[in-house]
Amino acid sequence: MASHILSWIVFTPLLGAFAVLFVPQRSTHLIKWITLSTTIVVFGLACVALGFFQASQGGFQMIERALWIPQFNVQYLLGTDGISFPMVFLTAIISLLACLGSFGIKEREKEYFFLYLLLETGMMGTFVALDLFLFYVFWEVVLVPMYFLIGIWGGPRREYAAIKFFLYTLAGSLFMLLGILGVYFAASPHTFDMTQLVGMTRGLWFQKVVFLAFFLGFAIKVPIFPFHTWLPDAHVEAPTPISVILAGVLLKMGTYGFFRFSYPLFPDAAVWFQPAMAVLAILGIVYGGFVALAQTDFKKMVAYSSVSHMGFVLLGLAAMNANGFRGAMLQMFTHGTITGGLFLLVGVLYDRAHSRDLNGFGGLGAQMPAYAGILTFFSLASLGLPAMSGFVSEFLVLLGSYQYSKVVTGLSTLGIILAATYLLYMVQRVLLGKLNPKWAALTDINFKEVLTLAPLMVLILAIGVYPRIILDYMIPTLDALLKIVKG
Amino acid sequence: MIIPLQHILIFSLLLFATGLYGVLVRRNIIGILISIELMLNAANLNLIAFSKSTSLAPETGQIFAIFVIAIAATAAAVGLAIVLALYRVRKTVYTDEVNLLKW
Amino acid sequence: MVAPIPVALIPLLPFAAFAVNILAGRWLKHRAAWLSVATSTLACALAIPLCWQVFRGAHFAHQATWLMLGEVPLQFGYLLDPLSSTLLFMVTIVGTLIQVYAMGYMRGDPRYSRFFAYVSLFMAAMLTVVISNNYLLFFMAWEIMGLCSYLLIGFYFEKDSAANACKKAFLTTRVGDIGFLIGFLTLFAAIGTLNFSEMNSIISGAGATPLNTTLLSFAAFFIFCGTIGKSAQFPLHVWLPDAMEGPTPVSALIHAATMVAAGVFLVARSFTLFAAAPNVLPVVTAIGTITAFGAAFIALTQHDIKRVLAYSTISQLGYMVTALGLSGLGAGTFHLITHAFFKALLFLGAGSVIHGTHVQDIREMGGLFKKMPSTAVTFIIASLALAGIPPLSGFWSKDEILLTAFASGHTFVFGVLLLTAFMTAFYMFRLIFLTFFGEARNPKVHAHESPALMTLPLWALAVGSVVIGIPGSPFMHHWFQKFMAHASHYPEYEPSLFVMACSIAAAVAGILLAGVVYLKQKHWAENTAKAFRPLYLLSFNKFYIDELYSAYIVKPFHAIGRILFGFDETVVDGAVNGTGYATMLLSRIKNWIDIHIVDGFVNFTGAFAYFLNSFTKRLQTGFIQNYLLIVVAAVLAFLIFELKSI
Amino acid sequence: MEILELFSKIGIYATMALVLVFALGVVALRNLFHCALCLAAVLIGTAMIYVALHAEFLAAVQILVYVGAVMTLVIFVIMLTEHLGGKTIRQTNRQSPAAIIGLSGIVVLLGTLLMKTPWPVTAKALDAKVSVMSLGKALMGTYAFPFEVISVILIACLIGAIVIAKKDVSEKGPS
Repeated sequence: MASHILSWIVFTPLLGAFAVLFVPQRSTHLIKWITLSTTIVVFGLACVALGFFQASQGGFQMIERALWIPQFNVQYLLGTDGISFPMVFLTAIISLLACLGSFGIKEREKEYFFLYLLLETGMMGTFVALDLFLFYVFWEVVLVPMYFLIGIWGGPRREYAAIKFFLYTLAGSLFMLLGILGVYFAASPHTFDMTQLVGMTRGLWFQKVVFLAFFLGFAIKVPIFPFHTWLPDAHVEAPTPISVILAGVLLKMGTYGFFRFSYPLFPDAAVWFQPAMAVLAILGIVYGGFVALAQTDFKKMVAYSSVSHMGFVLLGLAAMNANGFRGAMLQMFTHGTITGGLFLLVGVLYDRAHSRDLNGFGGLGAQMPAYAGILTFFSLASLGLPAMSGFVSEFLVLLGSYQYSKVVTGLSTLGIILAATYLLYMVQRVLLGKLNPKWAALTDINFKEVLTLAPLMVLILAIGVYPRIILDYMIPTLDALLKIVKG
Repeated sequence: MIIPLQHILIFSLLLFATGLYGVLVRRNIIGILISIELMLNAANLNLIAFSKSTSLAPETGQIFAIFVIAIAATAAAVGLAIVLALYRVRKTVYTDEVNLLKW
Repeated sequence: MVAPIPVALIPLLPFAAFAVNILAGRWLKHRAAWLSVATSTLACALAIPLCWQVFRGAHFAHQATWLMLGEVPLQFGYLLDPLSSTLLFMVTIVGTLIQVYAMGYMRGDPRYSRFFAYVSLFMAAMLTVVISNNYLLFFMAWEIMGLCSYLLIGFYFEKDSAANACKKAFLTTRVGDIGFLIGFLTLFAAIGTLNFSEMNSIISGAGATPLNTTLLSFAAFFIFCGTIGKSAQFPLHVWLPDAMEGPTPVSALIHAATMVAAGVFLVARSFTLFAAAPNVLPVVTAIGTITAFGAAFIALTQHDIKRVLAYSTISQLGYMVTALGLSGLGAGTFHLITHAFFKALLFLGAGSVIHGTHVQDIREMGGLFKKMPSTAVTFIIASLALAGIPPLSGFWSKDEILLTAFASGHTFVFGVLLLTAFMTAFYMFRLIFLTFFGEARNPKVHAHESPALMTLPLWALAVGSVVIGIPGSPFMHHWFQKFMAHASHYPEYEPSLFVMACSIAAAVAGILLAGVVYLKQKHWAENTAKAFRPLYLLSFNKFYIDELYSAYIVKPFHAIGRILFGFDETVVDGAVNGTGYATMLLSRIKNWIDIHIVDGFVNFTGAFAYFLNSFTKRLQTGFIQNYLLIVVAAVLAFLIFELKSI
Repeated sequence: MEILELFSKIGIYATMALVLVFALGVVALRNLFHCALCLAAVLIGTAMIYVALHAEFLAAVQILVYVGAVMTLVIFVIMLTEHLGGKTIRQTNRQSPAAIIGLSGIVVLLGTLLMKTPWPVTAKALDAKVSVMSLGKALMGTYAFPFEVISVILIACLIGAIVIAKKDVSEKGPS
């Protein structure tokens, strides 16, 4: 098992999914517990893999290699490093917690949990695949369950949101596929193998074109302004646990793609596009912040805050130095935990009040004290309060971007102020003020919901207080990447 | 052989033609089945005649005739059962009243 | 030199109290307060011997790597030098006393344990700020202080005014904090370290590598933005008066004695940096002077007892900032310490008055002296200290600032500060005369003296207010100034009798004028207000700064948000949907072509076949015997064909 | 001997003629019951021709199986469906002229063909005697496998016939 730990991590959810298929439709409890135990097992496997992971090593580890389609030299090639491993871990945690959050699903549980586990396989596979073809396959595998999960269990405009999400992402990934093929045919011998592709040299023009193709695929996923409009719709319409997955993991697939493919494969193009990326990052940060400020829908606000926060990841990427990379990588992880938590909290409130209208709430701080405390906690984490993980990552990103450009950094700090503004404005409208008598019957957050949130809070605090617990895993790989990019 | 082979063959040809005529023109399905029996008989007769006059292994013709009789019996049984079923469903035994295969 | 005890315990003890209180407060109830006070006292007990050692010349520092910034390790640790030990001394004592007071003041509040949890967290953060050895740790704790301030201002969050005030406080200081963040990022870019000691040695030991003065100036300026926000300096001072929505002990602890003073402390901490960036110092001085004068001017006309004190705090903070802008490190820090004592005392006294009368408007008070003697006496002592009457502590520290301004040649600044001192004395005694003397103006108010739990800290602070000025006075040969000068060098000036005389004259004049106006000639106040109506309105409405911000910053921000959201929905999303619609339209056109042309051809083929079929289908009679007949005919044909040769 | 042979020849031809007449009766009679009786006569006549061809065993089988079993079956079915079969209704369809023409063509053609074909009649074959024992040996030896297959088919068909003919229980259940 030790030698195939990554395969186990990727395919255990699939096994669970098939187990779910064999359970009668009516045994919903059994289905839920099978899914939960599967996600727990995957998390356990991720912890086991953590034991095998050598943090000091910069290259790929735990490689599994087998020939898949010999005619095209396609391999089944899995491996992990300091970039993908945190993402695998994040996926395992978020999947576990979102699964707990899914226990409230009331209709067509069998299909839901089957698709859910399929989704987890897709996500895990995306993060550990080192063969471009295999990566693309997993990347697309994620789309299908997501489409159904939004389209069937979503809100009133779910079909619109699901189709928009699907088509938009698909359009992007088609460009990526072209890029992948371009890389494949330009390589000699023709190969999809990342471990071989990284060392090869490519012409600048070719790099630029293919970089753009990859960029489109990843940018839509991140999402980077102006490709972000699928996000609010998908977030608002998706059921709570799926929003959590969407924000917690799916968005990271885009930035992960930059780290894993765009930068190592096209370092010259990356340097060439650096200013453009920085500008897009700033636009995303400021624009997302302003738009979030204008929201009256709780979920939409959090969705736009994602646009703003993912802008920081892009900013760190654009900075192209050690601190920027570390900050971006850490921001990916922390955004997953923080925004995931915020979506769970929106769900908690929505389950009780069946409303997400920020202007309709008020004074819940006295009615739901524990909920208020936790919501305040996550809001503060999201606005980058020190001693929570968001601060460390934003600080590192800003430090990195400062070394790149002072103007860009100065503008991006506007995003931090905006984050504080819209989050506190939200807190004020939801928790503070007089209690609207309409909500006098709302019950406080219950133990199970706290249980889903507590691990995230622990992670946020732990990383915020001592970021080396996670940064030490990332740094060797990121430094190696930096060497490739900077030549 | 008392009479020439050709005569027996002509006889069986006539018998066969008569049976075929019955199959072609009778409206009653039972009548058709009976006519089929006639045709089978004609065939049997041929088998026996050839085995008697030309074959080197004289048992073969007779044995195949026995097989044909057996098959004829099953055909009759199944056919008649179908007739009964049809009769029960459609209240008719006339072929021109059962024309589901029509255009 | 590593300290004999784990210094980290000093902030960690209150933090532990916070953790316990926030998690188990529901079961602890009133015991929460005991926990907070106990940890705070313990921190005090740990801190004071250490401070004593530092006062005797020791120097403690220790650090460990927290994070790698590129290749540079960022080391977190503590630094106990004269500056930080002074503040540590003040914060632990004042903080503990205020918490004791709060036990009485907050009794019966439904969120009692929550209050003490927040206060403990604040203590932890404040102590971390004081002892931190680098900008990042400083900033982190500084932000957490901001959080506590937010939580405590919004403690009575059911009131909309409190909910607005806490958000305003957080956001306003956040603006300054972002400046601070940019400041130390710039500093890091300039000298490659965030550590205070390393920064000091790099800047003062210049010459080895020429420093980028422009970058340093930028760093200093942006770091000063943090001070502007936190210490409520013009133009970011607007949050502090609103912050009075919080419980009074909080106003005393956070918004008078400690947190707002941390901004001044930041400048003092970065003193070498500011000294190396000479073109920033005039900015500091200007901001400080404007704030000192403007706030005092506003305080003249306010009616809310806590708001008067809040503007007074802003004004005094302006004094300190001015002092630092004039390179008077000793003077500024000295005033910081003395101010902490008497201003905390003033707020606690005001709290005691509010606790006793349940009103905050001074027009409804009056004649409280007899009913609340302890409160009144301590309040008057603190007011005298604030006004600068010798030999109380405020006199020595304020005199030091005036001396710095005078001796360094900034006569205009000196004049403004002197005027401010006069106004300070005036508005403080206006407050006292209206509150404690005269006759009770509102018969509904039934005042009573506060319990001993509240008056004892008052007396303790009163003693502090009297004696804390001694170390900086000629009686101890200006020991404090010399002590501070050990750490960082700044110009020292010989004491001047002229300055002292001016200071005393201004204070006494202010007190006397207030006495005349508010005890003898009561119509003077109204007449003056009528005569100088524009000025009065300007003061009463706080220079209309809130309205300006609301109209030119807050509303535009929201408007931009809405406009961009509209842009997002119509243009950006419209482009996406438009692509979708265009595709749909195209597909409809193609669909038409498909149906009528492509499919038309296919259909024609089908229809043609159908047409032919209308003949051939006749063969399909559905009548088995017919088929058989055809078979027979076929056999016949076959036979004819085969046998035609025969 | 000659006379005997002549009589037997005459007897055989007479039988043949009679069989043909009865056969016409089978296809032409209106009353189905009469048709069945004619068929029985045809079968018996054929059995007699078998005897003339020295196939006595087959003649016995013919009488037993056909006349004994199949005819009984046919007559039962006729009786089961009888009340509806009006004897007055036309029993042939409209294509009988066409059928007669076609069939006559076939008969003429095939008849000429039969008469013209030089059949390889051998004396050895004519002399061969087929005993019941040799038939039995062939059936159980050389043709054992087809024999078994036929028996399986027989069983299957009988079961099938029963299933098909059986009245559907659910059909008449509610009423």
